[in-house]
Amino acid sequence: MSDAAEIRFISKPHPITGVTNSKLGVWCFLASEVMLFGGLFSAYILLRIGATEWPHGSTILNVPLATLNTMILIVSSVTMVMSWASLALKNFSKYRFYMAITILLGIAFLVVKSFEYAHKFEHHHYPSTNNFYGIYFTLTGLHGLHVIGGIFLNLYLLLPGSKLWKTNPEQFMGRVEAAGLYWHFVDLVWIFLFPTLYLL
Amino acid sequence: MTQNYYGWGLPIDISTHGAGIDKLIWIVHIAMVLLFVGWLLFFVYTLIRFRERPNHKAEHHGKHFKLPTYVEILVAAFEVFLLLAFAMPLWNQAKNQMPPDDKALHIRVIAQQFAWNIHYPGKDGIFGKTSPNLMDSSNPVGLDSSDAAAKDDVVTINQLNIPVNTPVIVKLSSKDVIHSFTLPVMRVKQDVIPGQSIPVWFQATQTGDFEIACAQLCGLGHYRMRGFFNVQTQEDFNKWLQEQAPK
Amino acid sequence: MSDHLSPEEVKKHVTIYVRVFMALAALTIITVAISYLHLPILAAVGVALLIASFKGSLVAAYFMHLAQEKKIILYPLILVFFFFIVLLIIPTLSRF
Amino acid sequence: MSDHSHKELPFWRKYIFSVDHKVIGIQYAVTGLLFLFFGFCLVMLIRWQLAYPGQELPFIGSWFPETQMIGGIMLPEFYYQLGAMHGTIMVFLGVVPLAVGGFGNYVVPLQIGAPDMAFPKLNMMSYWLYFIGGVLMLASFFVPGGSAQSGWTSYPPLSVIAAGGQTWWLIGMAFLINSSLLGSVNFIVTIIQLRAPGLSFNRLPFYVWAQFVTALLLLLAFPPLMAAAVLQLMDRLAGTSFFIPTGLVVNDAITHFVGGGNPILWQHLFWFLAHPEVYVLILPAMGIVAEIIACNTRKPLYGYKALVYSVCFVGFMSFVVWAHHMFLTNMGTTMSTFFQITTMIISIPSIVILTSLILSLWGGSIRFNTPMLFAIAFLPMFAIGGLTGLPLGLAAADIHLHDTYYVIGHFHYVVAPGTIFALFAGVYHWFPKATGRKMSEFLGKLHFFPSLVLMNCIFTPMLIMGLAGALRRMYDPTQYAHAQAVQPLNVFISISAFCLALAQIPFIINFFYSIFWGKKVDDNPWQATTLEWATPTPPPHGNFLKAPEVYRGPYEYSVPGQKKDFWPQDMKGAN
Repeated sequence: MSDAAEIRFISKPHPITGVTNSKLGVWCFLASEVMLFGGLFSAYILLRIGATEWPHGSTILNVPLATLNTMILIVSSVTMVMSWASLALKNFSKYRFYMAITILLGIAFLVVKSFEYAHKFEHHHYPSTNNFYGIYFTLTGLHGLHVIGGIFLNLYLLLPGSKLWKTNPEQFMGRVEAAGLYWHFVDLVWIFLFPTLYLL
Repeated sequence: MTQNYYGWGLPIDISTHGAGIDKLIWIVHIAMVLLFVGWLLFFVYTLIRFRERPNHKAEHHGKHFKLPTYVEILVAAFEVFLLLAFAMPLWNQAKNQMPPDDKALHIRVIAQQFAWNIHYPGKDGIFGKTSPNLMDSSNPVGLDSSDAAAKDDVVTINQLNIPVNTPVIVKLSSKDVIHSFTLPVMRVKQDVIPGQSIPVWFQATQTGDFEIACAQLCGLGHYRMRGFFNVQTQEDFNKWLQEQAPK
Repeated sequence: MSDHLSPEEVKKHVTIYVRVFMALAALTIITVAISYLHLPILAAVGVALLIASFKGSLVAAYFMHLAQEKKIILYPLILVFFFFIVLLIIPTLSRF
Repeated sequence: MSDHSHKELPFWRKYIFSVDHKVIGIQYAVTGLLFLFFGFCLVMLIRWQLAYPGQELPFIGSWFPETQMIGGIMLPEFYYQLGAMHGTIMVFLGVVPLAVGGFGNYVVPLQIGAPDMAFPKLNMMSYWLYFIGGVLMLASFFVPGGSAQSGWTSYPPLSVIAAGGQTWWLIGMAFLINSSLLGSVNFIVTIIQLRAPGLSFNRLPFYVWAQFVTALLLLLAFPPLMAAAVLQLMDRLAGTSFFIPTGLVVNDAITHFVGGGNPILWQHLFWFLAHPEVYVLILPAMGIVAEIIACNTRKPLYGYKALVYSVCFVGFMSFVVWAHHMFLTNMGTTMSTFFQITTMIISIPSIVILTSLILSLWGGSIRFNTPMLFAIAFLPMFAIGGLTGLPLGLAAADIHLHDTYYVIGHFHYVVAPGTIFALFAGVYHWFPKATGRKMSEFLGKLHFFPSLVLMNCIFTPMLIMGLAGALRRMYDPTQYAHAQAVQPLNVFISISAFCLALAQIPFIINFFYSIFWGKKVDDNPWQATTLEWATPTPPPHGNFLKAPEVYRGPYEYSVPGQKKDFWPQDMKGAN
């Protein structure tokens, strides 16, 4: 078949825009995500300034545990970007190592989070208890779903998806970079969630 | 009898502030019709003149028109005029120029699915304390009977009576969902939002029997959330309030 | 960003990543520490959001490579940033 | 990347789980048309009740279960379900999928000379998410308590305390939102990255511009509704109080909600989506109309640049006008002034677009074929829709007109004789490309003229009713004295609506007849210039036999000194 049927700029960047399709696509997706969390942050602010009393996050949430979780996510962001850099250095085994660490850190984040949730439920603190818990569970829950999604994405790139490295390394690097952008965004959201919910 | 009040045009206006709103609606509509008819004539003329026919060819380099630019500027200027001359002053009048508290009759309206509870402060002019915990079918506004100010309060259901030529301030609140307090003849419409107390004011210029409507979908009975709105002379109103007062 | 980096450039990047990581870790500790000072609410919000924004910009600029990104990506993000601000203004609307 | 072995693909890969943008486009279009038809059926039930409240529905009344109709007489529950679902289905499942998913998918890659969308698999996923969302919405009619019944706007607290179908509505919306998210990412990337060589942004057909802006609106406006939907789901399922204020008393009993929430938050987030959504409905329609007008006047569009700037400006402004739907929610003077001004500002580019389109007719040689008839009828209909928005955008006039039939008449003029006419125009215009056969002109005209008359018979009386103060969403419109005076209009509207349904029969016959027996045509039956006509008909997988190159703007019709009156974008040298 002629090249007329080929979708261009999958692995090589567009000469004028300078980006690949997947990169532009991921950024569009992240733009949309910004608006999603923007809507929720907006809800948070409205509920908080409308509330007669609003608990200080640190008095009822576990700040040390959340600090640990922040660190976990930051480290995972570093390992994620390192896995991409390893690919840039054509070091595939190092890539697998860093990617595996990223996934493990993601899981660690969820484990810590589940301890926090369990602790709250033990004390009969549910989303319906008050609007603080409501927005806390909604925001962290939605963020947790994003982490789960990211873990599955990374697992795909670690295991079955990594076959692409042999046939089209450029495209594979593009995919890892795209997954990285998403993962960093999840980290970025947490960077804002952490002080808003736990420290203020 | 109602035939006198309502027809195919705007309903009768018996408020002191409604004339401005009506004038705005008419001016906008006259301008709209003029603009549209002019536009339509041009449109039809163009369609006929430039129809496909033998020996007629389309021009690649079309004529450049100046008129549309002027029309657009005119429309923009007209919109600015509407905003400055009508929309903004009228809104300001509705929101910020409440009649002075001591001159006005104060009424609370508490909406619920699917009725309007009207709460008059009674002779003392002070509303009794209310609480959601006390609300039931016999005490729709949750009046606290232990409060002295509540003793002479008058509560009616779906019956809003006001004296003519007296400014009235209605504080709107809702027990359950969002309703919209509508007095078509009074050019009053205001969403009633649970958790808020929203004031509206109006003053009637003639007596008569009208209605309260709910304009915001509030549940299955939304269509029958109709109340009666009677504008009476001051004497009739006083007499009526007396009759309603708790014995 | 991903197009044809020489090994030296990548290594330079890696040093930047490590530095950014240290900055993020330090800032996390600082923001937690400040929260124990129990500043007045407005100051606390200001400081916490300032630190969070700074951390966020670090992540976006270096991990997400925005610092060297192409214009085609930056322009829409500016638009999004504007709409994001509009969204955050919503809660104050009912006050005016 | 692209699958070269498409010949051996099994049926289900080729036509059901296809990744080909044309198949997906047709899937979207057919599903969208079916939903439009279904939404129209819902509204005819409503129209019966409005014209003849409390009277038995003839012929089919007894088919409905007792939860919906008793002895053929509609229950309020069912009436409000119909109302909410009519709106939802028409907007989210009918018009947008047809305009964006259908025409966008089919035409945009062809018009920019691309072999497919940038992400074909995401494209397929987008369709199937939409399909699941649609199935959930339909299924919600059969859950206990029926479907959503709090209006398509789903204002809390009513929607939070409403029956079970509301949860299905919210979950269905979540699917639709994610579907349009995938779709819009795909459109943006495709249009930016995959344009044929030479097809710069100022040579882009106006339709592609309109789709581009639409995709941006979908991308950025939908997420806040997603956030709102998540919050409302939490309110309904987890018992939170995001939209529930303190001290809610329903049916004389205190509710289990702790309170502290704010019902207006939903309205802000909802209208933050729903106002741009209006432009999502109208911009692709304008694009279709522009394409068809340029082609059938045999001359370039008037003021192409002004059109493009206007469409971008409208898109941008649509994000800052949303609160003009909320003037009556106790808005102060500052905010109302701000939103009135932005609303007036956004009317200007709309006038510019309309003016440019009508001036495009001047100096042309107008062919009155069926697509052109629908396209030019769009102009006055949209003009009425736009003009009637003016009094609603002025807060003071809105006091009287808010939530009356005036609003219904206004936005239906924009979307029904407006957008839907443009969509019909698109169906007639691009049908030969998709099937290789033309639709019948006779049946097309038999479809057009009655539809045009009846549409106006339906929506003009609504404006009169609205001025008289008749309120919307009334199960029994005769309850109020002020609405009784205009009740005869309700009867007239309903009869017109039933006739409008009959007037669609020629279209249905035409559609199916022409697929099999329509007049066979060549690749470029309208003698148009844009790239979609440069492919074989119907286009094969991969679209173009040879990657096209573009040498000129999109509307080079009747160029002096040329042999033919159209000069295709991809033609090297003179013709």
